[in-house]
Amino acid sequence: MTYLTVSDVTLTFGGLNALTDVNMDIEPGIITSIIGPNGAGKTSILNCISGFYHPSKGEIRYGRRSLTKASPHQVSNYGIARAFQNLELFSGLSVLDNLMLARHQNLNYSILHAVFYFGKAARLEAENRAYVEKVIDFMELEPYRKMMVGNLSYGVQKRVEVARALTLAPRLLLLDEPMAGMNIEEKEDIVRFILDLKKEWNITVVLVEHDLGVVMDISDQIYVLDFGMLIGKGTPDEVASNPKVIDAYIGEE
Amino acid sequence: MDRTSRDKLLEVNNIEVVYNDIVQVLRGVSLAIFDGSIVALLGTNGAGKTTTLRAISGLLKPENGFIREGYVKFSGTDITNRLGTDVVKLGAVMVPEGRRVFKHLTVDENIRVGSITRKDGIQKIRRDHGAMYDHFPRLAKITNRMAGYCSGGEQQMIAIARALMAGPRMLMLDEPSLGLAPLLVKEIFANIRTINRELNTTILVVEQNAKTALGVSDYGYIMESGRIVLEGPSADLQENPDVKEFYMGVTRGGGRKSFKEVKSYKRRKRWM
Amino acid sequence: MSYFFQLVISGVVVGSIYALSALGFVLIYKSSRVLNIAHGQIIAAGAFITYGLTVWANLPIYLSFVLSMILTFFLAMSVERIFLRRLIGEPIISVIMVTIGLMSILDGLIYLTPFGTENFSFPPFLPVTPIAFFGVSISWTQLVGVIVTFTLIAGFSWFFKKSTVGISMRAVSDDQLASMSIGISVPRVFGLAWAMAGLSAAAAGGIIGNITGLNFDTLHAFGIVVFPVVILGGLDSILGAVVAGIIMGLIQQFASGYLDGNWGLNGTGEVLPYIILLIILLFKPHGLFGIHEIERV
Amino acid sequence: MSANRWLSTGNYFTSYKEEQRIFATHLDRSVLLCFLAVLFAWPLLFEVSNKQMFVIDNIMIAMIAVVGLNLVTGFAGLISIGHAAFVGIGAYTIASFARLLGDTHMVLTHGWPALIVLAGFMGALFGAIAGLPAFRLKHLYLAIATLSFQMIFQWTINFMDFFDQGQTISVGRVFWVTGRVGRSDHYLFWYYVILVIIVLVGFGVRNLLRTKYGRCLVAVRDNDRAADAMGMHPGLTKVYAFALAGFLAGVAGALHAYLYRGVGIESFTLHHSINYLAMAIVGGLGTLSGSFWGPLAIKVLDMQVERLSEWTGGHLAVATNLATALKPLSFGLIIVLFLMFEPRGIANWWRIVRSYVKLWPFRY
Amino acid sequence: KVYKLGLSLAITGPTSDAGNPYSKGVEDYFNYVNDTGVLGDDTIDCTIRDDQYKNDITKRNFEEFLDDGIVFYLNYSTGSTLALKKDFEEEKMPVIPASFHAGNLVDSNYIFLPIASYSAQAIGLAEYVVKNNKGDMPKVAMFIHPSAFGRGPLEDVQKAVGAGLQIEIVEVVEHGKDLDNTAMLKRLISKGVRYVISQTVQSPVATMLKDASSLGLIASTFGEEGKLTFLGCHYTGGNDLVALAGDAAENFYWTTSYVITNEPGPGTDAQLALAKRYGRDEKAANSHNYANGMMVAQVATEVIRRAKAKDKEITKETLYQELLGMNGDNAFQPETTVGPVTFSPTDKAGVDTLQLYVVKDGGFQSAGKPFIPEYTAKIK
Ligand SMILES: Nc1ncnc2c1ncn2[C@@H]1O[C@H](COP(=O)(O)OP(=O)(O)OP(=O)(O)O)[C@@H](O)[C@H]1O
Ligand SMILES: Nc1ncnc2c1ncn2[C@@H]1O[C@H](COP(=O)(O)OP(=O)(O)OP(=O)(O)O)[C@@H](O)[C@H]1O
Ligand SMILES: [Mg+2]
Ligand SMILES: [Mg+2]
Repeated sequence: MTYLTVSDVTLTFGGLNALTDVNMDIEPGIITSIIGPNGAGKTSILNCISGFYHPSKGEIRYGRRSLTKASPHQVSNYGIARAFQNLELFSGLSVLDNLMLARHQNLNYSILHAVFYFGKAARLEAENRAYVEKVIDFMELEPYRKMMVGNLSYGVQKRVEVARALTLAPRLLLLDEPMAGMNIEEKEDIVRFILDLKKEWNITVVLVEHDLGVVMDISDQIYVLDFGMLIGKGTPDEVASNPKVIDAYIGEE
Repeated sequence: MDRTSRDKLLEVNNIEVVYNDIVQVLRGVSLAIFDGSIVALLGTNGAGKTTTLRAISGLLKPENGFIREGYVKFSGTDITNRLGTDVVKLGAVMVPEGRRVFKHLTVDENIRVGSITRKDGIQKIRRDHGAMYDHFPRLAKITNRMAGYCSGGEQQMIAIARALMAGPRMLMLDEPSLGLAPLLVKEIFANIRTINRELNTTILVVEQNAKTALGVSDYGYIMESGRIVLEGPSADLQENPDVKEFYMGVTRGGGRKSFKEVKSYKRRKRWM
Repeated sequence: MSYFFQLVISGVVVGSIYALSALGFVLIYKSSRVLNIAHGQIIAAGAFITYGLTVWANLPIYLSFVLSMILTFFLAMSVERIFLRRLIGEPIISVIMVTIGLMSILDGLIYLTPFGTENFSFPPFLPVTPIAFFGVSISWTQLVGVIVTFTLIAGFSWFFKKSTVGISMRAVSDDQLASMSIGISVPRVFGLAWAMAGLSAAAAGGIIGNITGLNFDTLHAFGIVVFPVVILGGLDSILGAVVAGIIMGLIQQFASGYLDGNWGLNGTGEVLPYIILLIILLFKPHGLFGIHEIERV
Repeated sequence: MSANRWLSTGNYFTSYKEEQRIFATHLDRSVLLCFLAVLFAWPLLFEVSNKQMFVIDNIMIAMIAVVGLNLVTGFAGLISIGHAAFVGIGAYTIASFARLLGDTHMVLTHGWPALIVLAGFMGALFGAIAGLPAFRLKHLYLAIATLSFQMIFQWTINFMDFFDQGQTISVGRVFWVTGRVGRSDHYLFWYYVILVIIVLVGFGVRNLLRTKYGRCLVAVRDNDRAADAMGMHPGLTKVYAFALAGFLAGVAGALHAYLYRGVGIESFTLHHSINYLAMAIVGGLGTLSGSFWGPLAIKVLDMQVERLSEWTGGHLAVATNLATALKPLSFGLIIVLFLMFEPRGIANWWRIVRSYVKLWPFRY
Repeated sequence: KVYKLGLSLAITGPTSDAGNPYSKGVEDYFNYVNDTGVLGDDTIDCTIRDDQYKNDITKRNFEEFLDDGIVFYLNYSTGSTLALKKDFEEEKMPVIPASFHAGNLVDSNYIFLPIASYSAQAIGLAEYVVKNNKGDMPKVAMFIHPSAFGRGPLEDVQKAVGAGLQIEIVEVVEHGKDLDNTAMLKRLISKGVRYVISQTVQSPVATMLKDASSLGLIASTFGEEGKLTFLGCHYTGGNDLVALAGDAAENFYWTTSYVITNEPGPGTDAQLALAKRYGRDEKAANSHNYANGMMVAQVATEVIRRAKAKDKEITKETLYQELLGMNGDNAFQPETTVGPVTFSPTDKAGVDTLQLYVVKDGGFQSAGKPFIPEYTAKIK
């Protein structure tokens, strides 16, 4: 049973503290949102979980495993996928290849199989290709399938980013502002994906998002960061009514 | 406001843009922007908003695209397929999508380098340089930080300040609110308004955040897959039921539609 | 003991000449992220032009030294114009490969001149008796070399730190699209970068030519010899070029001064820089002073 | 998939397996087979002088090496300025045996197939070692690290008595089922050996490239942080790329050693590394076919220019300078012109031609 | 009849400054042979191929020559000569390289050096030092090229010392691309070194000489106290050195077996005449490498002439025999060498005589009579 705990994580860059003593508990199968002003440390916390940064203090546990010192490829092998805030796609490759690359760990055949492309290699390639296609129409990327990602518009790239994370078939999905640069309509699509993920595949989702509408509507629990410190947590309503949160982040309507 | 009383600063006459000689993206887009106004350009992903801005500010070439049909006029001079540098010199500056600050330059250097095309004396440049810190007091605190390490909002401000240093008559912003916290979005748009008022800079802003955008702008355009499908004074657009539903997420009933209830089937509104 | 100091002095002298040659690489890299493999050839060209002006057009050597700096300034600029303009925006490997091709082309062109195969030497124009102190001596040529080096280096560092154009050049290397958006003319910046590199190359060429005599192989070999210096300093740091240059100069002098001839070792001065380089890079992947890519995911 | 795979049009795939085939149609396959048949047959049909065969063998060896270089530099985007050193490793593996056992020892003359493979693995080993900096270094810093490897290799060989300080170490003539391969058919014999190896390499790499072992190379080229997040260790992947390149280089080196019946440092200098890069570029970085076109183009050009410069040198009285200039000039020009006007290399022309022929007679 | 010969050398690329005049010498002389009917109405067809100083290309050229069926081969660099040694043996092909490396002769029967080996030259210089040195045992440093070309001769000099040659080799310097030899020179002085014997090419020597002169360390008279006297073998000297080092070349001692055109004599006249006949420029005409090529061509022609005279059929084999027989009163005296060419199964170095030259006001001139080093024989 997977269960993510972040206990007094502190992350420093030279002088400044990006994170100070952050604690989080994330139950399986729920949607957790992290909000907070720019530079609050939202991305940093995701980076710590997915192994891009290593906290200078504190610990991160995922089920029985410790992620504190793990590196990104290990983390993703544990079944944690990540969509990046500033697009981190293989911009020179087609959408298809981008997603196939996400199947890397599932293609476990030896290099010899690969060189002669017989048996296992051929079979697995085909199977995983099928899987990728599933994600493609789930995310409605068909028209872009063979296009070079670098040439897609920002919003579409954002969608590919999410799709690629899904293709990793994770248990825990970290989404960093997946809806930035989308209009309501497209946001609704993504939201629908996320809800489906939760319902059908029972994937745990951690969402960083600035659109309060979305956050308040779909998240089961919310953490609020400011200057690297937790200034509030709880259900949407609790958070929405938390004065600290309001003047740090939401502002008066 | 009364549009005819002002003179056209920018005129985009149904331009067609193709990338790599094959991908046609703009299928006849026309805009008319009047001096001193704020204009919002909305549209779905891949509609061609960024492309439109590139077309105006002469930044298609590096993406190896070009204007195949139509023309772009800025304050009378034809700038169709002109180089970015010339366009900037003429006074139309664009703030690219996704806050492209110079990561390895300090905040101060970032702002300063914006004045590169200016010829009007060091004193004046110095003065404007100072003025930027009045517009964006946040930046005054971090003048010597590497721009790359600044938070999203700060970077957006740097990008805008940098563009303003060129002393533009028209400023083009590509999704300035992208990835910014609500408070900051407010702040940025407040800035936009003051800039428009005090420096009397015409502003063309591409936005996803329709509510805010139409809030500040006088006039709005809406794009779908390479065409302008709807235009009008922002006030009117805000009242348009379709715009309401599909760009501001307001139900026909008028209340805010909850994301929880989004239907699993798709029902995209298209104007064509 | 005086022998030791001699090694130090020689090391510093040689080092600063390395620094001057390395400067050319840095100037170009700083704005265009390109490593100009053909720099050695430009150095040689600078040297030859200086010689030509001095001996054939018999101008006073100092004048021709300056003139050749100017000429090479424009030479390099036109080289960029002709060969590299079209490649703005191409992947870095292509651009580097172009400079490799350029290297051959310049080789060819120089072979067309007498300098290609024949040997020349500058007429002596400085006092031949070296300056000697505490049993350590340094020749006038070398002294001039050091002085020129440091003035140029000081000049360029100021330029990049303080002048708006200098900053705009750094900006271009940071984000070409963004720089275009505020009206920086990327091509002009690249042209300028190459031109400045050419200028420094001419200076280097003149000095090296005076020390070694004008032999093409020796001169253009410098393009390769200074690689470790450039990288050790950090590709985009002028200060780095100086420090690394001197470090390498010392290493070489001490290597050939103390290692060679013992334990059957020889020619260690040729290889040691690379070994040291590798070791240091392991600890400082961007050289001693190179800027670290800001990678925020 | 439509029953008739002879037609090149009107085919549509019904399973992903089919889409991933190398040959979409029987036609492609049979064309290739015919081509191979020709390659094997022609020396028997025509009279070929030793020198010509020697030249051809050289080109083919270069092809093997360049395929390797293309994998690391073209696909994985890691600029390697030390490829000649890896080729050298392969050659000196053979040379070491010659030094240890004498240049006509059974192991060398009879066990050559094994030694060639061994040389490949030595190449891979050193490739991996030289690739270790890739864990920390990026871009040009890495490129120069490979340059350092080149320099250190050269110096070591020049310095060590065991390698005769870089002077040529001779390698004896090999044996084949027909007995000792004498001078008369030396080059023909190696032509066939190399040809077989090239075919194997060609298919092997082609397959590799459509599996994860090929894709991961491109991934680290494009964005190694993302690659990391996809669960592949960027450092290891890069080292693996270098090893792969090293292997092919090593094989090429061994072949070089046997073909020249001698190994001397000056066939593996920086100059050669740069040449290999040039071949890869002209052929087309990041394409397999390019790795075959490049060496062909460059070497043929070289030879022609040599002729030309000899002629000028000989016939025009004052032309020695010109003669000297011709070679570097042409070499440089071809690289530059290609990069300026056809950055995707000859492979791209090849693609265009093929797509044209494919659609014939119905164009578009 | 037409006799096919082959020459592969560096017309372009490194060392082409030596290779160029060399090839001209060969070419001109064979033309001369054909034009003036030295071999009656038979002619020599010598194919000259550029190898850019690269062994691989040399090998290719040699294969081509074999395909053409040459009877005599002229080679150039040390590297390629060593690399092709095995092939020469297999093919039984008589070869004269432009490299005087003694190592060429080691377990090889078909390679013939035109003149005394580098080793002989270096030893010769050492002996000259011994003869003309005043005071006790002369301290010598060797300044050598980092390759077989440099190291080979060093070993032989050391052998000679072992055999009783009265010098002390204080230090051996393998030069690189050094920009500054000050430290090295001072070190030598402090170690009491008086003589520096160089076996390399001109440019590093030039650099060293310039540093030495700027430090005022060059002896104005041979073996001057507290100064350095510089000496060098065939490829360190010649007009190129003067061109590179300028005034610093003064008093540099150089040895070779060729006559130089600075001094009148039959050799000089012949050389200049030939160059004139085929319209060569000053530089080529006066180069000792032109003399070198000319002489090699002469030897080749001579063996063919002799074989014809004994009306043998001209083959690799017969020419080889003629070469081996070229001694005693069959010794051959080319025009441009200071002594006769003598070959025998035991002695494959042609001209054994050496001449010492020294730079005086910007030009080489002979110092002393031709001589034959003694220790070369002793260390065999
Ligand atoms: N690699 C880094 N080096 C130095 N400082 C960094 C680095 N990464 C993040 N920071 C700093 O850590 C703080 C938190 O950054 P982070 O990206 O987590 O903010 P955020 O909450 O994601 O903001 P946004 O909503 O704009 O994405 C910022 O002040 C940033 O400058
Ligand atoms: N460099 C390019 N080469 C080829 N096609 C491109 C290129 N840039 C954009 N496109 C295509 O042009 C269309 C419009 O792109 P554009 O970036 O203008 O959309 P946008 O309106 O800015 O969308 P977003 O709101 O997501 O930024 C997209 O379909 C995209 O695929
Ligand atoms: Mg963030
Ligand atoms: Mg956009």
